[in-house]
Amino acid sequence: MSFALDVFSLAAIGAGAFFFFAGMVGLLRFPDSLTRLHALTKADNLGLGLVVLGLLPQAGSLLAALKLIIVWVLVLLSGAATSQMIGRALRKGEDRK
Amino acid sequence: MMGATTPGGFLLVLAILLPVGGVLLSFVLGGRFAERVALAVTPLGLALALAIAAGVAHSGQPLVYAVGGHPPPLGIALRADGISAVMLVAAALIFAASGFYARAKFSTPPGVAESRAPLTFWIMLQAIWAALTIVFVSGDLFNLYVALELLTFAAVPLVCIDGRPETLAAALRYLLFALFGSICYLLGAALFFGAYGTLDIALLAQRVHPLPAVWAAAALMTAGLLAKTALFPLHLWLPPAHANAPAAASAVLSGLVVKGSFFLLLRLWFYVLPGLPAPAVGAVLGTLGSAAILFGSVLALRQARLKLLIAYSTIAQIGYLFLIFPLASGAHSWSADGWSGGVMQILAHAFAKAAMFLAAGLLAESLGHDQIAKLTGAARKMPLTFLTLGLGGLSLMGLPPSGGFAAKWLMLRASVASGQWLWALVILAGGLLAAGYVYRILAPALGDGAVALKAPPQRGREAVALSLALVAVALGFAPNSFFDFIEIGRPIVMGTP
Amino acid sequence: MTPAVLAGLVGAAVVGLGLYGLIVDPQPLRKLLAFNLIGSGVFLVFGIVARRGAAAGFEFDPVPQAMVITGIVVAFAASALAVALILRLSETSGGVSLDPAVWTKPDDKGEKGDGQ
Amino acid sequence: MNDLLLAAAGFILMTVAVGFARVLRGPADVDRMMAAQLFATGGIAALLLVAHATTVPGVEDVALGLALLGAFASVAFVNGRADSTTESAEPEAESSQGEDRT
Amino acid sequence: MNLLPIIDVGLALLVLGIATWTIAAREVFGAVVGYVVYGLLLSLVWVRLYAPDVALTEAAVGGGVTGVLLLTAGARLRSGGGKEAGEATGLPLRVVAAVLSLLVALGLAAVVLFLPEPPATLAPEARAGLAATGLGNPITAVLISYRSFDTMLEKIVLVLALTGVWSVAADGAWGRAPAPIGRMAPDGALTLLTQTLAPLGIVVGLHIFWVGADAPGGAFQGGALLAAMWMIVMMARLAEAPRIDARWLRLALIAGPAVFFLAGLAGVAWGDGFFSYPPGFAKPIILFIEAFMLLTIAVTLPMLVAGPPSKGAGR
Repeated sequence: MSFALDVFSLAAIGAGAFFFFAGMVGLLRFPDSLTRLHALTKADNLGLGLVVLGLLPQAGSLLAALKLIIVWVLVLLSGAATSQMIGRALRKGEDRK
Repeated sequence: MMGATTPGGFLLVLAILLPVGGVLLSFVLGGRFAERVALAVTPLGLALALAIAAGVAHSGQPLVYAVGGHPPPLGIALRADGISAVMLVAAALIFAASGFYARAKFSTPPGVAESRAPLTFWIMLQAIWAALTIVFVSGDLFNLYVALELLTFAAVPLVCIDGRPETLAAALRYLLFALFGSICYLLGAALFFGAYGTLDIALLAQRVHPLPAVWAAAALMTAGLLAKTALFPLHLWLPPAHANAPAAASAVLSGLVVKGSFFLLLRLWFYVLPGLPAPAVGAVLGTLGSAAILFGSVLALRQARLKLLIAYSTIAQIGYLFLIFPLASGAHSWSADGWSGGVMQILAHAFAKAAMFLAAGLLAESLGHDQIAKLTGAARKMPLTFLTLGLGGLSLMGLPPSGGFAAKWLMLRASVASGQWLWALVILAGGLLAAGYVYRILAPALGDGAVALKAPPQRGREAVALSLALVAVALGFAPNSFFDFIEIGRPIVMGTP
Repeated sequence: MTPAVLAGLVGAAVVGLGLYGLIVDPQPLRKLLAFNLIGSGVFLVFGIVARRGAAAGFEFDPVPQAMVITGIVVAFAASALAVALILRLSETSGGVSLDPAVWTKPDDKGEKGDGQ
Repeated sequence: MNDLLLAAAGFILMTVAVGFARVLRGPADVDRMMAAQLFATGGIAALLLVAHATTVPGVEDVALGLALLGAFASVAFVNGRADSTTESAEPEAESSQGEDRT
Repeated sequence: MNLLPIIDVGLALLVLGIATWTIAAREVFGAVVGYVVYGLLLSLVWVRLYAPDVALTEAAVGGGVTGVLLLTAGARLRSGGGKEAGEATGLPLRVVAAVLSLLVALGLAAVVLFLPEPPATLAPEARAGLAATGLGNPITAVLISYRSFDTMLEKIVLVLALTGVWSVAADGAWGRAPAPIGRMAPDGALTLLTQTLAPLGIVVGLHIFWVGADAPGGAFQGGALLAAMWMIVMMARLAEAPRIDARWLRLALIAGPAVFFLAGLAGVAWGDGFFSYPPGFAKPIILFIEAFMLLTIAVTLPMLVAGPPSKGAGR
């Protein structure tokens, strides 16, 4: 059972790490800010989400698990709303030009 | 045990808590209450300072208090020895004078519940008092760091209290210098803690050895404190800051605040590190001090404005303080003279300079300017003010009878007895230069001429300034028991059993 | 290399970097940033002192760590005061300069304050 | 297990380190902000992983604090740039917002 | 194979890289972004030093709130039309500064690496005193018991800093509110974010305060997080900074040091002297003091960022 959980954890964390990698590649290689923003949002939400998911079975207590989830929710929240604001700021900037 | 509370030790906590409580109360009540609280705190603070001095004199030992019942190294110990007590009393007198003097300028105008400059002034005045009290009695280097920061945060807003751009620039420059000094000091404290696991001055004194970490810590702390004391060549911030502040604040800044960081230098080299074989340090500090005496005096001679002249004179007079390092180090027959002379110089300059800034403030208010060239004949209109400037100048020059004379005489004796002739020459040259700049103020003012006063100076405020100058003069008559008193708690220095 | 040794090296390097910025950068706001960097380096030195002091079942010596917490709060207060001065200076004189020439002759600040 | 967690943490840190190039290159401030956000998220992920592998007590709380501050900082970045949307914002665009200049 | 040292080295290089960037960046905004990221990474370093309390404080105060302070300052400088004096430093001075800084860094590194052995520590003393305080977190014990005097004075420093910040106000603006730190028009997304984030953040802040007695956390860290939440609310323009003469504000600003002050005085009556706590009641008293310090920090930090009262504000 614990072995199965470990495998699950590692798989999730590995996938999370991959999403961070993808986000980085997107941030570096995509041609303009809006598409970069798109890549970044994915990395943020999914990458950290998967890492948290992988760590959940390893959390010692219910409270620790809850905290992990809140961490993810916080990042999700800020990621979503700030990227919307950044996106809007970008569009405004482009309108002006 | 050095960290154990002695009878009367609680006075030290009270002396700190009184102005701290005053700050809090002034801040929350606001408006006119700030002034009332500050003026109520003043006599109580003076009484406490006198009580501490009496306690030290009575027991012949430092008063000690372990705060919170936690003796060092874990907790913080407060210690008041002879020089702490003397400085506390001096500070209380100067605060009382500045506070009384400032009432005319910094009372909340009628019809307003609270206004900016008065609230700031009264809060910061008490805060400087609190910070200096901690500086004088704390026995813990980190606690002293917090006190240094308190001092900075209280002093900087006073510099720019009138809000003109040049005062703001002066305040900003002062702040940056002071912060740089604090961070150097803090880094030194980190190294001391890393080496010995304590920041208690008495415990460190027992433990220090000449390790690289100790040298580095000492160098960092010294550099930081030099910047805060405005020793040449780190003096650039001082003249604009002290000359632009309102007179009551300048008196405190020039008379006391720079002495706070200097006091810590004394604590560092004479109390924490007496075990370091460091004649070179004394020579370096003495040389910088000499340069400051000559450089500051020459610049003072060239100033067109009275307050700037007095500010540059502060740089020169600070230079004298640093002669204490070569003249009072070691356990020689002459080092007691060097020590007494240095401490006397702190006191004499504090009173003389505070008196002169207050007088310069009166002058500027009555004439509407402080251009030295336009003072011709002013002494006839404001005799008391010029008497104050003259008596203060007497002490700066080091002519008898004055505290300045006693200080310079003792230092001369120590330098002759120790064969360090160079310092003697500097002391004499500095006295001549001081005579030059004091003459520049007084000579035209005593001459014939007609100046129009915008308003006659208030007698009470003139009397306050004069009384400080009289204290500076009276210090020249200090009896031997006074010099025995300031020896109380001074560590018996290196190499002696 | 232990984390404490590494942190000590980082702390020393950051102090050096901050010092360079403090000397070289003419803008007060940037000087303030550099000052904060120096501060963080100094705190790191406290940090390794604390870590070295692990004993009595603690992984660290709590006393220097507590000093760092106090120091961080004080450093922030200092930054806030400096920012207030910088902003007010720029409001009243239209430029922020620490150049002594600007404020010893306040009358011609118009030319010297923003002379570029 | 712990080694694998650490490897993942190292990988994520390396990734965000490479993303640092975006902070250096810009070109616009928004790009820098995005890179900073990636940093924050990656840093939190690495923190959680390293903490789990080395058992420092209370690290979940540190992560919570960092996540909260990450959100706070992003808002502040956008806020700090709101009056001059991009680096090359025209001066008249600023004055049109009618800011108080006292 | 042990990966940890590799990660540590990587982290160290990253921290140094970003520190270099904050110094080298051409423009203030970029430098400040770098500084905030630096603060965040530094808190990872602090975790590696077994200092989660410091990590939280560094992230919250050192990185977050200081970052916002500098960002706000940069924005206000630009909108005020004032330009920062920018005469570039000449090459000779740069070289001298670089050499000097390098020497300082090398010297400091050498000193730090060769601190005397065995390491000096107060950990055993701190451990021994812990029982009397009833606390589990030794850092809280140092801050509120062993060295409580420092902590109270540090709160006074905050009061003074705020008085100093206010003191640069124009005379006519005295008593009013600071200018808003939120510069944008109310924005749907930001409002929504704030309305969700702030309550969550307040819970997190209170949690971190509450566990501080026994685990990493405490009044500093919790208070700083609460402060961040208030600032976010101000940025979203959901609430404006209060007038500086508001009585509740003044009370909140001194609540921490005042309660600390009174408890310190009361120590004479109930314990063995100033700033001592009666045996057996230390923990509740410490928590009581910390609760007020939490309030004071949560209120002071945003007011410090908001700046002096402004004529335009304070409706």
